[in-house]
Amino acid sequence: MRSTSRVREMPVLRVIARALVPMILLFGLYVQFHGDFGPGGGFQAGVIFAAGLIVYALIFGLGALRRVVPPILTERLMAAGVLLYGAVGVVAMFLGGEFLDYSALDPLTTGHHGQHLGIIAIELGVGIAVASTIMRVYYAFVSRRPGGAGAAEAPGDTP
Amino acid sequence: MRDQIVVLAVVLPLLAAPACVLLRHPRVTRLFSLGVVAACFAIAVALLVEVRGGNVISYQLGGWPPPLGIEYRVSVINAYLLVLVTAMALVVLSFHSSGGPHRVPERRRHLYYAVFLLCISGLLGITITGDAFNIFVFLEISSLSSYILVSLGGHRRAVMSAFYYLVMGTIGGVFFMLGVGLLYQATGTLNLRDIAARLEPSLDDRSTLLALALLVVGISIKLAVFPLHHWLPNAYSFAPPKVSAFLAATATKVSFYLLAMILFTIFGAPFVFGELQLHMVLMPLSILAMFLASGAAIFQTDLRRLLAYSSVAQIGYMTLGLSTANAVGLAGGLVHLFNHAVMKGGLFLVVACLLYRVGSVHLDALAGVGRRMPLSSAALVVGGLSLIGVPGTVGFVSKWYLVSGVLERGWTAAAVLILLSSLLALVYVGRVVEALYFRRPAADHVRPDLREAPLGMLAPTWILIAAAVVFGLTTDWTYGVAAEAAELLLQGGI
Amino acid sequence: MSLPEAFSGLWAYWLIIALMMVGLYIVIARDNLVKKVMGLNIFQAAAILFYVTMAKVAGGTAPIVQEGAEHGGGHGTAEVVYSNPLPHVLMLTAIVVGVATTALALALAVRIHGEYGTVEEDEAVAWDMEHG
Amino acid sequence: MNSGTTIAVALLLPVAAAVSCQVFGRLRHPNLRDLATSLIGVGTFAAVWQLGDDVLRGGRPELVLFEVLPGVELAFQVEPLGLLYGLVASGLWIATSIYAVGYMRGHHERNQTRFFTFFALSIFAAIGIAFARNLFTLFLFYEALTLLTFPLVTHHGTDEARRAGRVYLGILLFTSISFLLFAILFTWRLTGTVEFAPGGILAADTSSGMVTVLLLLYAFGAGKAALMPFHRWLPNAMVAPTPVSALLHAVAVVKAGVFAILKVVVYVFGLDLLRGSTGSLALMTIASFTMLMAAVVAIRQDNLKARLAYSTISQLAYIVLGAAMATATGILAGGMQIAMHAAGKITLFFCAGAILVATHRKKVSELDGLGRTMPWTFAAFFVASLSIIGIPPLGGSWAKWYLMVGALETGFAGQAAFLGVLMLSSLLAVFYLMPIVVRGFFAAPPGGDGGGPRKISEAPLLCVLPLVLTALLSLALFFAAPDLVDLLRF
Repeated sequence: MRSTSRVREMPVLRVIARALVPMILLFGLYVQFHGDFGPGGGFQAGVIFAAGLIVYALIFGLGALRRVVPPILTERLMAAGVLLYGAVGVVAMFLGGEFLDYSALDPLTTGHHGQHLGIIAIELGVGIAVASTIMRVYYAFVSRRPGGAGAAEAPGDTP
Repeated sequence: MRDQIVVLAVVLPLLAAPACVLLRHPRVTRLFSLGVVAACFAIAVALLVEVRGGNVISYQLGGWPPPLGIEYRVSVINAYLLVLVTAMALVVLSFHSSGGPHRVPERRRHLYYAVFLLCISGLLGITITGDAFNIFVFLEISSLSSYILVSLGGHRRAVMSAFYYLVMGTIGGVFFMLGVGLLYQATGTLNLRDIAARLEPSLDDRSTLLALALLVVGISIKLAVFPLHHWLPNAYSFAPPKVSAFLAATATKVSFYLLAMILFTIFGAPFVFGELQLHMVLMPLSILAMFLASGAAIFQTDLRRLLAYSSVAQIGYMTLGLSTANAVGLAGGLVHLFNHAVMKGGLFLVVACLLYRVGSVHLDALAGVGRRMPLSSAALVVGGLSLIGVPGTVGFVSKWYLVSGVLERGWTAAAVLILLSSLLALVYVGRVVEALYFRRPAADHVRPDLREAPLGMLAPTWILIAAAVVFGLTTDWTYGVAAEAAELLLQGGI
Repeated sequence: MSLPEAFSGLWAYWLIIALMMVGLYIVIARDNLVKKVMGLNIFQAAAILFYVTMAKVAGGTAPIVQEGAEHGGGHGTAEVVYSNPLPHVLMLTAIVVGVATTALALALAVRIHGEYGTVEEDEAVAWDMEHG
Repeated sequence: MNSGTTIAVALLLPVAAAVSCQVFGRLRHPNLRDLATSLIGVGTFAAVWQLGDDVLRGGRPELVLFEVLPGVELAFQVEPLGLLYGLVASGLWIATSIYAVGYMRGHHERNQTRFFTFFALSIFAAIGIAFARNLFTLFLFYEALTLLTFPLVTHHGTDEARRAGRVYLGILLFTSISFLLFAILFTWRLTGTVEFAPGGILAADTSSGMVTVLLLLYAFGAGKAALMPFHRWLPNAMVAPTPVSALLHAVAVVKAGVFAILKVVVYVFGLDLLRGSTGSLALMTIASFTMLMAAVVAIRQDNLKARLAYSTISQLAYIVLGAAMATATGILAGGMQIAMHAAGKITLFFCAGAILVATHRKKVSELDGLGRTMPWTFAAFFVASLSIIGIPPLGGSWAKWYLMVGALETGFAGQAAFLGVLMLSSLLAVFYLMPIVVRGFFAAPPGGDGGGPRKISEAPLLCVLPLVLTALLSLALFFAAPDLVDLLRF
């Protein structure tokens, strides 16, 4: 534990992290929205985004991250991301297509507009789910009470 | 729109799982998941009615036609498994006791239901999808969630068993994935029917043989085929009994379907059993499983372990049916899927009832319980009789067709061995019955306050046990469907 | 196929097999549960590598739409050879599965540590033997 | 009432008796409970009797319930053998239920409600066996009978009872699952049917080896027939209360085994296929061996019930021998022996039970002089013994007569040997039964004063009455023989 706290006190790290974390988050968003055209997409973006936040926690402490992203939020976002993904598919079904048939999302145009719409929504869902899941895993491991009786205790539920 | 229900069977529980996480309230999530599973069951039954007599429903995910897109395909065998899984899920979920010692604390109960739903959707997905890699994904979804469910058993060894299960399961999963990869390399497609059409297996083609080996071994681990069964007794005996009931009744059954599908549909019986002579391995292993696992069951002093070992033996019956590769034997194996699910599910639920009241299912602790908990104990007796294969129970129906199939194949000795092995079941069931009814409790086990389990637990238990008798006497919907499915498999269809 | 040929032509397979066996050996031979998880990861990685090598087409480039090619069509660029993108996509899923498995395995290891006070399998088994 | 309904009634009445037992038992009305059981017993017998007219006129009343497996129905059909067995089981059930009331109360047994419930259910299974139309139905009720009688055997719940129960269940299920079920499945494989059909269902060109193997599988598979070496369950089952030994282990259960063998010989193999075959000879030899060995062992038993049990084993072998002859006379003799032995042996067991209730004595060596204090019981014992041995004018003599006639019709080279076996066996029966009577009436009672007249102290009336009635029945059956010959004409 001592080494961790020493790392946290290093000014160089703190300054660089302050500058780097927003860039990482921004890059995550870039990968997220560029996934429509090139390499990228929700999964990678989610990992990058979560990595940015985890770096933040490593440098500035778990408490700081908790203020930004409360643990309970990660659990909810995790579910919400998956639901968003599924909702797209279900909406497509209601619009007369098959499950996940994006073309059905925009029945007025015959081209790829519906496909775009669908992919963006889906990738957003994936991104949210992946980012929050990774943070959730991080929370779960990092905030264990030493000594283990409440092993793998979810932090969102500890008072 | 009518065909949309195909995908709903998988999507409903898949989406209900995160919804449970958002709902959070323990009772609301319980009712919600119960509703979802009931809907799935209705869908499954509707599908089974629809596809009986040779219909096939094909559904293209995302509107992409196969082989490019993922195809969901329901024939009679898939529908059979769907009904089995959803029915067991429904019964197990409705198995409920209020105010008992729950292992999962109330504020995290919603996560339990979420994981349970994920497991169901995984199992349903494996059954319904017509895409090889999709199978892998669903296989892992169901496996991961079942590791979690097993780890909830309360005893510290539950976690250890779950870990061991995870290691074995992952190795099995990777084997499966590699096998699929080799098939993709050989055929350039992932659609199961497409693979089957393009694959020309021969003994000279090493990569195809390797693919078959990897797939069979991978699934055999998940199915707990003897001697790859070591994870099962621990996992089933330390998992919460409800979970054991569900997993014993569904997870291994779905794996069995996969095995059958790979052997018969993809590689084809003429290759697997004609050229390769796989039955020369499968048949002896099945018989060994029947004897060694039943033998091990005899020496168990814990009812859960006893039932777990008996499960390994029963899997032996199923794989024996598979290895006959004729219509009667295969149908016998398939009908045993359902029959074993019903009786073993029912028996594990009885275990849950006993555990709830008695606190232990060690045979010593069960001495004299028959008088105090007559309905639970009677359920155990009926279920046990079915395990032995007494006529009038489902166990007899399975045995009848398995032996017929084996005889048709000309394996007279194997037929005798099947019958002899059911006598081992007689011994281990006899020990339990004797403890329940004919032994006096030891002085420190006398429990004058012992009462019958609550109705919420007894009713689902007896539904399964009653089904074990009803379907032992009328077999149109069990053997009838299994026979159709076997016919389909032998023709290489799906 | 002669022996040298089997090595030179199929070296990627040999590598994958070696990697797999290393992973499997760790899973079997190590008592430390965390090391077992690592072995499992190596084992999985070998399988993932197998898919990736399979996807490689001789002389093919990354399957991304090139500059100048018509967006979304791909008919005018017949001379560009792409590697097969499908296995990569599949492996993306496989990696997710691997991550989930690892996370779960570690979580279980943590709980085992909580219950037994150790993550060495032999010590845990010995504990169980003693305490029933 | 059409005959299908009558079959259903005959089957359901015992179940109704079981239900009424539970109801009245729960309400703590033992008198009503026992009265109801006896009355329902009379009803059951009447229902079976009513079917008799139809059968004698050549009818074969049927009741098909539903198809269990494709091509295999749960179905009932009344034919002469089944009618006879049904009549014996249901008729003697009446006597036993009266006797059981006296015995269970006189002996202060516990768990009487459970006892009477399972007793009634066992009769249900026995009637199911009697009327089975196919091998599947037969097997279903056969196994049910094993399981339903298990709680009766272990009734006392002592270590000894549990051990005996284990042997009982072990041997009966072992033989039925590994031999009988296998034989049934093999038959199904060969013929594609499991229905009983006049003339048999096996093809006429079935090889001799196959016939032998199948016949032996069936014979040993019907473990309830207690053919050596699968006879040990029967002496073990004697730990049960005496009414159980009387009805089940002299009538219902053991007769289920030999009945199954008779049915299989007549309706699965067909007499023509079997007559003069190796299988027939093999089974006849096994039956003869059992007959003599069991009789020899019986002589050495001091425990009265054990002696009667070995006598049962020996007498059952007569029926198997009759079946194995595969001649019309043999089957007639076998069928007759079912009825004659039932009436005789149940009387003997009733007497053993009455002695136990009145004096708490179980051993033959303790019976000295008891005949003078229990004259009715010992008189009945004497009459029944004569019937078992086969002395006219008692029922048993007809069965022995026809067996001897049948033995000379088989056409085997050494057929006279079987005649010798039968005679020797009867002689042995004299040795194991008569000493009991002699001791009872002529030996001096222990404890001094020999000759003086002693006070008569019989068992309770409800015990003595049935055993006198069944002894008279043995006598009456001698004169009813023409009707039986009429019924069992194959």
